[in-house]
Amino acid sequence: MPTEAPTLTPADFASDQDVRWCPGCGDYSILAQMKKVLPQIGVPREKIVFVSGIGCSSRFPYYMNTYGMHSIHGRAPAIATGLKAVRPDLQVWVVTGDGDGLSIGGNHLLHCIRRNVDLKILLFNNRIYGLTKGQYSPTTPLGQVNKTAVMGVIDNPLNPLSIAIGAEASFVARSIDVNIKHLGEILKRAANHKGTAFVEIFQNCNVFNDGAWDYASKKETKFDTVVELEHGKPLIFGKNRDKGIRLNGTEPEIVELGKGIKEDDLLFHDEKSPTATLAYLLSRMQYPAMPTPIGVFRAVDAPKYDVELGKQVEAAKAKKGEGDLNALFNSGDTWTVA
Amino acid sequence: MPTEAPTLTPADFASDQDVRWCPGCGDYSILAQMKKVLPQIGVPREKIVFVSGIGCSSRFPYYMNTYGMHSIHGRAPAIATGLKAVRPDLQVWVVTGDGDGLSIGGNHLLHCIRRNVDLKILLFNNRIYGLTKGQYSPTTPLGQVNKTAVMGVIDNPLNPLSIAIGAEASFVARSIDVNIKHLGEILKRAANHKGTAFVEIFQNCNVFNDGAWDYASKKETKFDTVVELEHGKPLIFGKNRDKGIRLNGTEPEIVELGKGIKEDDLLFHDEKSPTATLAYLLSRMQYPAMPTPIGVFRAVDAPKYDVELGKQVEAAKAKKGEGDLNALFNSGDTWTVA
Amino acid sequence: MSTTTVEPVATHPKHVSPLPSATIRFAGDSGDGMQITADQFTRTSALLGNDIATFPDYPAEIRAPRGTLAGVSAMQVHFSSDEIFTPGDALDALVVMNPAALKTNLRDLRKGGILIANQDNFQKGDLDLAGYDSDPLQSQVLEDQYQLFKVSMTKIVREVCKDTGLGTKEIDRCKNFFALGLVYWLYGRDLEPTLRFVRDKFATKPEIVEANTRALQAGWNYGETTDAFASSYKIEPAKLPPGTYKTVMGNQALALGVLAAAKLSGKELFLGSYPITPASSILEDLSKFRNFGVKTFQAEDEIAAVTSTIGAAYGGAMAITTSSGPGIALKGEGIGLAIMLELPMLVINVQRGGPSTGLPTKTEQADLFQAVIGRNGESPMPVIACRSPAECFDAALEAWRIAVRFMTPVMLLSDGYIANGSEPWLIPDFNKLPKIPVHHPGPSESGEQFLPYQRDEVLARPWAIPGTKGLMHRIGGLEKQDVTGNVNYEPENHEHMVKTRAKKVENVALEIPLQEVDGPEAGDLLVLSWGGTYGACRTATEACREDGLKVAHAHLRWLHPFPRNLGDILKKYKKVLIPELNTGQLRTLVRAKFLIDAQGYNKVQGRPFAVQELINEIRKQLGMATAPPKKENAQIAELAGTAADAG
Amino acid sequence: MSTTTVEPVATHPKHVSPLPSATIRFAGDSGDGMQITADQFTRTSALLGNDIATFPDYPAEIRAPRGTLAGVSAMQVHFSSDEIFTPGDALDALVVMNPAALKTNLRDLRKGGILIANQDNFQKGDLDLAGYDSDPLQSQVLEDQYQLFKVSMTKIVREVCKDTGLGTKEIDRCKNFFALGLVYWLYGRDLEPTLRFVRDKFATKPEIVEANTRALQAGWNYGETTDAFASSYKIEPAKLPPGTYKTVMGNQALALGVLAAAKLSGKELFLGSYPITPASSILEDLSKFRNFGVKTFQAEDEIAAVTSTIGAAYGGAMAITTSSGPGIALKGEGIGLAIMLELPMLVINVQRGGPSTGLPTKTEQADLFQAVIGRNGESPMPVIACRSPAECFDAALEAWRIAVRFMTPVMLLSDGYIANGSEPWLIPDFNKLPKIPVHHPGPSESGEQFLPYQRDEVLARPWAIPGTKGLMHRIGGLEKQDVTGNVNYEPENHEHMVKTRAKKVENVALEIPLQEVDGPEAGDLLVLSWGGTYGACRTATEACREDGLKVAHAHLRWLHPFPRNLGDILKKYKKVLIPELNTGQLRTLVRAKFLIDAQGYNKVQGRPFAVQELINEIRKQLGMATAPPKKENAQIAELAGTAADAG
Ligand SMILES: Cc1ncc(C[n+]2csc(CCOP(=O)(O)OP(=O)(O)O)c2C)c(N)n1
Ligand SMILES: Cc1ncc(C[n+]2csc(CCOP(=O)(O)OP(=O)(O)O)c2C)c(N)n1
Ligand code: SF4
Ligand code: SF4
Ligand SMILES: [Mg+2]
Ligand SMILES: [Mg+2]
Repeated sequence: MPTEAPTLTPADFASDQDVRWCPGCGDYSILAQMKKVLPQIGVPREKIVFVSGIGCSSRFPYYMNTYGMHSIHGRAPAIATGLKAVRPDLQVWVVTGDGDGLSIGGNHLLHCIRRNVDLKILLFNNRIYGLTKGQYSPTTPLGQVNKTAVMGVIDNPLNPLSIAIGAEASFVARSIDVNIKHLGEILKRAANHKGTAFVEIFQNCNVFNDGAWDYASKKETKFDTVVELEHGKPLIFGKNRDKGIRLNGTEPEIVELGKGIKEDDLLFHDEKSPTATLAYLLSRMQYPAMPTPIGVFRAVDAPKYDVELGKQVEAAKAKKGEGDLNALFNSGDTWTVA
Repeated sequence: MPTEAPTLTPADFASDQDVRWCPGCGDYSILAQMKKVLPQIGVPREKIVFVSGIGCSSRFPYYMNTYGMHSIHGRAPAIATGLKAVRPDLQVWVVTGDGDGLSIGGNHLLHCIRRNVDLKILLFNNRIYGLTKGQYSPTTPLGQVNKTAVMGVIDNPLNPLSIAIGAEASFVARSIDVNIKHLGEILKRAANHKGTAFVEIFQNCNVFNDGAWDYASKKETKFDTVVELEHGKPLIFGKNRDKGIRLNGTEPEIVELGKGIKEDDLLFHDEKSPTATLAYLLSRMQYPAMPTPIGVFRAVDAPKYDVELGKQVEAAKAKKGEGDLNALFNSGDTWTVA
Repeated sequence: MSTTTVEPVATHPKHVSPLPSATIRFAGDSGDGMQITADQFTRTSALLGNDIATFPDYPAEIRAPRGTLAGVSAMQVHFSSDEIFTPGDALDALVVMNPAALKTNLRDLRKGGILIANQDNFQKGDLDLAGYDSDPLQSQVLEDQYQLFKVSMTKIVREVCKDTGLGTKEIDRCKNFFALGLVYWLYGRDLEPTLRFVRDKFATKPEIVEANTRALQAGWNYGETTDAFASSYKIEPAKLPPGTYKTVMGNQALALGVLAAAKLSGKELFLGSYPITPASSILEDLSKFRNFGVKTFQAEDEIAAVTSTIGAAYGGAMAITTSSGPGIALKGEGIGLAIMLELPMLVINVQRGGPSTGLPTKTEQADLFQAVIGRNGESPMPVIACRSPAECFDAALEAWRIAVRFMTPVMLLSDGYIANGSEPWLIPDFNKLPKIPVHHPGPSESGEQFLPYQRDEVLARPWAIPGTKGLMHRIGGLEKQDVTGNVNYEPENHEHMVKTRAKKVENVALEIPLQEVDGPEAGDLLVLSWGGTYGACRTATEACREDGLKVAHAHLRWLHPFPRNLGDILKKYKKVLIPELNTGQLRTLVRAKFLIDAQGYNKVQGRPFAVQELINEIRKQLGMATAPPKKENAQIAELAGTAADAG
Repeated sequence: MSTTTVEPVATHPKHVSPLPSATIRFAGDSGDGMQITADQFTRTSALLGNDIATFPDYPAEIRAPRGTLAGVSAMQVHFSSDEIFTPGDALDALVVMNPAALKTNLRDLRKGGILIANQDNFQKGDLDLAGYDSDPLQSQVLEDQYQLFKVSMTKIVREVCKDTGLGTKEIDRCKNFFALGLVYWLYGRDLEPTLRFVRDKFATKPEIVEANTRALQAGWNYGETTDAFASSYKIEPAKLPPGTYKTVMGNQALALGVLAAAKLSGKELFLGSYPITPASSILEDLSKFRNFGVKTFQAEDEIAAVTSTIGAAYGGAMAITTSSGPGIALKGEGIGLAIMLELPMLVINVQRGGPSTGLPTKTEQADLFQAVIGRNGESPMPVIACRSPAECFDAALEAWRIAVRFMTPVMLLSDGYIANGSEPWLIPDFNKLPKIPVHHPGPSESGEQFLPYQRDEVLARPWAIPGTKGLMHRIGGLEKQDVTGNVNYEPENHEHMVKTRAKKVENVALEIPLQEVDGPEAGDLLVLSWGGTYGACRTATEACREDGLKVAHAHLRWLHPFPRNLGDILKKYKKVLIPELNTGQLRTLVRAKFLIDAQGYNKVQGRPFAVQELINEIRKQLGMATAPPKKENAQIAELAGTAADAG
């Protein structure tokens, strides 16, 4: 099937529409990575569908030379679920924003994740409503002053990864728009995961919330504010990789390496740990109290709704035989008039 | 203010409408406990409002001689948020079901919890749609056969407490319809918590999902299948309280007491632990793999949306003075025509 | 009078009087199995060749304590030797299993009708629950107004079943079969079909089979032997078109219809739905058909239901969503998207009493506005309505045929009355049903941009589905340029697209049949109806014509667009009467379009029209004397109480 | 011609020609500050006493790269010595800062109009971005058709600002003030108000003040000194009613209106809303008013927005929710609940182009059906529409007055044209505004059950709020018994309640003013309009009457119910013309109710009516010659391109 794929280049994935994001928007870099990664995945373009809601981020499908739907606000996960239910052969991506996905679309996201529908969900988190010009979103920090929070936000923000993990997610990851190497890797991991792959991408809205993620993207700070998760490896960070995370009961703490503390004393990452408690614990680590983790928090295999649905159809056919309408029509009490 | 209260009896909280649940429904016992507890809380009846959505459970307000609204499906948390925002003086209870609260109403529940609006939310979990006669709900176990899952449920169920914890809940608890002493205590705790108090109540629908919680409610089994959480105490269970839960990394495990294992080796419960990781860990414990915890999982103090909103109003008035409309009208560039 | 005798006493055979038709109702507590009882009577009568129509009266969606008014469950059966179109108005016979059933149903029994009561359930406690302070069965007025039969069903059944090895509780559950047996005798029906049913159903529980058999027999014997009943009745088979029949309820026929439509168009059927009364049973039925490739998705809410349906339609399936008024309200935004995307799908609304949660278990026709124009922006979509339980099957085929032909969502309206009512369905031969053609453009190597909004002669766009090589394209909810489908804000393009979407839907009128009329081609009055009122309107207008009135009847299947010839038809009558179970929604649409002073006859009681009500209204419209409203006997009113008690 | 001279050269004072009014437009890249420029021109003209009306043309909701067609931002100002009601049709003057602005705006400039272009921005790169292969400023046709002025704004501004200590980037940001200064000179406006604005705004940045001052002055000097401009124009102050004025945009006036309504009814204002174009700014404005006790709640979605509003209304606040078409669709079910609960609240719909996401930044009137009858079940609610930016204030007061008087949600319709347009507002004295009476029943010791659905003479129920001793009661979405409010399934009760809710809303007609008519009481044609088309319809009908035509104008404020006398008025004219920015929604409602053959004039282009379009249509309706549609110069068409490019 992936016959055509190998020969493709990023350019082959560019649609004929000109990109209409603000100059400097983090979305550009994500788009670039996606075009770079897809040829490597090896799925033909006509087998790929991008479904989005409404928002700057949700313009994404227009710029990909694949199938796509720019739908209505917040509903992309539900649309994608219907699509995938009838077309398990397609690779379906959902592109959403912190408002589209977590505010109006929160319920669909939740249920899509818990059903573990085989979708790749990218949430571009710029901590603001970009398209509507700067109202706060469910991820805007407390106290931030903006168009609709003139005296500062009092709505305690959501943590997208904690929500996903609370909703039984089988794959949870985080990356950063400008960390292109890392982002590319994560997109690949998501593409190859079977089941709902939920990825939060720190994205800079340089017009309405510029610098929201500077601490994590600027090279002056990022080594001390971000910890990269690697399966089976201890949590180490710092410019000189001299700091680590150690577990104290159920609480993580920062420790200096050396001074009697060895790597083995540190918390080792395990994407596949039996319960999601570790993933949840990691999702709670946040700058400034802790370095913010990026990478794959959790990746386990679990039944996929779309696959199970297909299996039921097969099982039913195997058991009762391909449905016969005349037989169905004539089942039960019938009588004949001559 | 609670002048009238002390003299009240459960009967004073009964409305004049006859109760219309099926004979034997778990809802009766919850209703009874509520009527028993409220007089002890000491809030006058006219200061109490019950808001519900649609479902058998959502009939609740009709049976309470307080203010109440039986609204539309899934929206009770949003309605209650609006009510509480303008009337912080009221004690507002939300009664919802596993379908009303977690299916159609999931998004409102999520956002209400993360805003920590000062509401007491009771989710009657009977793992089925009762009112509409037996379709599965988001908490129905995988594989269960019912009206809409003729070949068995393939929608991986949600864990109400994990969701609440993932949504930054400040108070999370669980009890059981027939465990009336425990239920009464939990209702009291919820009533006295400031902020969103989220309580899952195992409730038996004896018509469409009879016995869903037998393991936890029947005395033959409950001692070995349920562990009662107590703040500051180790997790011990079993008919002869000879079994305990120990922490192994981030995973809980069952151990036999004695045989060299002392209480101090066990996991001690802490409602107030700095992060919610412990609460999350506990929410993952489920029969049969583990005993199912009941009690208060988490109870911490956090800013409440309705209170903060009121504070902003006060602060603004203090800073700018009580708004003067004529001044506002005439602000900015004006000109006068003689 | 009452007795506990059960031994068949040899008696001279009783007199049998022939009847053209009869309407009976079984009423009792929700626990008394009245639905099954009526169901058996229906099937038996059907097998016997009568035409039939039934209508249940379930208790409201709440459960109520045993014996209370709120707990009463009833089912009505109209059976006849002629073709019939409604479950009947006034009752010829009423069976009540307890006082609550008597109170909530007595009002519908015609003067002189047969009233059979299980007097064993008229104890003090039962009377209290129903709010009677004295036993109504003792009141002389019942004896005077009706043929009252007080039967000790409980006692008799306990007696005849005592040695079956069952406990009293189980034995008492057989009471309903005693009542059934008695009514079978009364209308000369054969016991065998029901006995067969019992044997199959309880194959593994012989003692239950035995008990039910004895109870049924005892009921029959009771009629035959006791001198309580002077005579029984006979209703000859109806002359129905030849073929094989079965009784279907509306929702059941809808489920079969969409399934057939999918197969006829070579499609996999996808249903995205969220349960809601009275639509749930469509989801429940279709979820049984996995082996037909049916994929049912129980969504988290109605918004996910409709949007998942859009996703499935984009994927190339036959995608439908089902709900009722409040759920359809939630789907409005999604339907708007489907209209913009121009994807084929069905939105099925089984209407119930509104507004808001309203009367979930009652019927109404008040969602017509919502269907035709209840969305933001200029968002036209075709709207079709079912007219009766069996016809739901055809309506589903027709709706899907139009949806794929015009690449548009179609709203299909049913209602609680159709959904739960039943009638005989002439079973079609699937292989003889016309195929529903669907075309998907094939792969393209040209390398040129595919044009998703290039239209055909009826303005339908191509249904290109993901997976097709070379046809990659993007669609969305923003206004788009015609032909290319690219986002476009040009003023003239927007107007062009608004008009194009409207014109496309208008074009549906080119592919639906012209409107037909029953009765004179021109005359004094035309009754224009739609949806579930078909049966009552047809019966009433036929009756009026038999009385020599120049009254015709046109029943609309398509509410939007209207048939091309409707305007001309309306002009041919001095008066147009539009009876609706709402405050006049079709009337508003017709007046606006045709500027005729159509009159309305409107009832918003959660109940269907009675034929007599319509006849009276028609006569009134024609300035003729109408049967005086049967003024109610005050004492009966007493005993009947009001449904209000049924809260 | 072009120059870089800036030193004022002493010249003979130029000729000044008087004008009754003028319409100008500033167009440039989103980054060029055209909104501020036009804003300054508006305020200055207002202070000078002209009547004014403005209308912006923002780029669509997407951001676009600099210099592209999609990135063009423009604002139009109509200023006059007479009372005016629209932002004007054809432009008398157009300022374009780059080729893209020329391309997307040229079409609206009248023949012979003034065209001022910043020629420094017409370099190869700029031309490419706009899709010109050659410099349009060089094309003879522009010289022939218009008064073309090519000005080196960038160069001049860099020149005059070079020693301000600012970098080139900052200096270039002052270009727009050069253009402003030039236009000030052209229409004889005083620079001082703008200089004051600059001084205040950049108080802390003296060099910016300096640069802008120089740029503004240079622009003025350019007009005064270069011989490019032969003469300037003068527009006398208008004779507006005496009082203090300020310019307001529609959404701003709505925010002030609901705030005033809350205070006048002694209520705390609660707004439950979810952001959506073009309604967001109401939420944004109101969130600034905490010190007025305003509580704004940015909900997670529109459903939470409307239901939180219901909760706040139950709690006794003045509760409102704001949105646009797609959001209102989502609120439908919640509105149905509010109708059932009979609680007062406002649902504000700032309409935009539909269906679905449609044209978010464009205006339309296509949500009227949705407002009046777009819900499930029989769910009537009053509907009122604003007619102009300043009038939004009064409409808000009126809407709330009716909501509390009748205990009902009220739908208030505005649109993108009103929301973003601006005009002078005669500032009222708050203390002189009539109070809005609200009554809440007080505590009761009686111990009797409170009756929440006991109605007054207009059928309104009492607004008993939680916290009131002795009035504990439960309300909900199921049908309820009148008076008691208890759940009730009785057929007659349901019909009674359906009729009662409808009658209550009909009663609103008793408390709203009778419909007024401008022009002859009877005649050949009545123009019936609603909403934002008021200004165009009024201006057009007045013009027609000046031409001696017997044309009258009636503008509806209440769309449901209609004023009591509307039917009589309609009968008095030979023809009724209903112009709407939709396909004929009011027309449908009017035809259905009054059975008159009302004609429609419909435009669905996301743009308001031009006065001339209406005049032509009116003349056409009266069978008179109409000004021939100015057929476009082909070469101009070339240069103008189409808005399509503006994707
Ligand atoms: C039903 C509906 N409600 C509201 C809107 C307005 N709206 C469009 S996008 C958006 C939020 C966008 O924020 P986000 O999802 O974070 O995307 P971003 O623009 O930041 O990438 C809103 C409120 C809409 N289009 N439809
Ligand atoms: C908008 C809408 N959709 C669907 C329904 C139908 N409905 C009513 S209650 C219910 C689910 C009830 O389940 P749950 O919340 O678990 O309550 P329970 O009856 O089990 O206590 C549904 C689907 C409705 N009333 N309104
Ligand atoms: S507004 Fe923000 S998110 Fe949207 S395109 Fe511009 S920079 Fe990007
Ligand atoms: S259906 Fe179930 S939940 Fe509902 S009242 Fe009956 S027993 Fe209780
Ligand atoms: Mg965002
Ligand atoms: Mg439930």
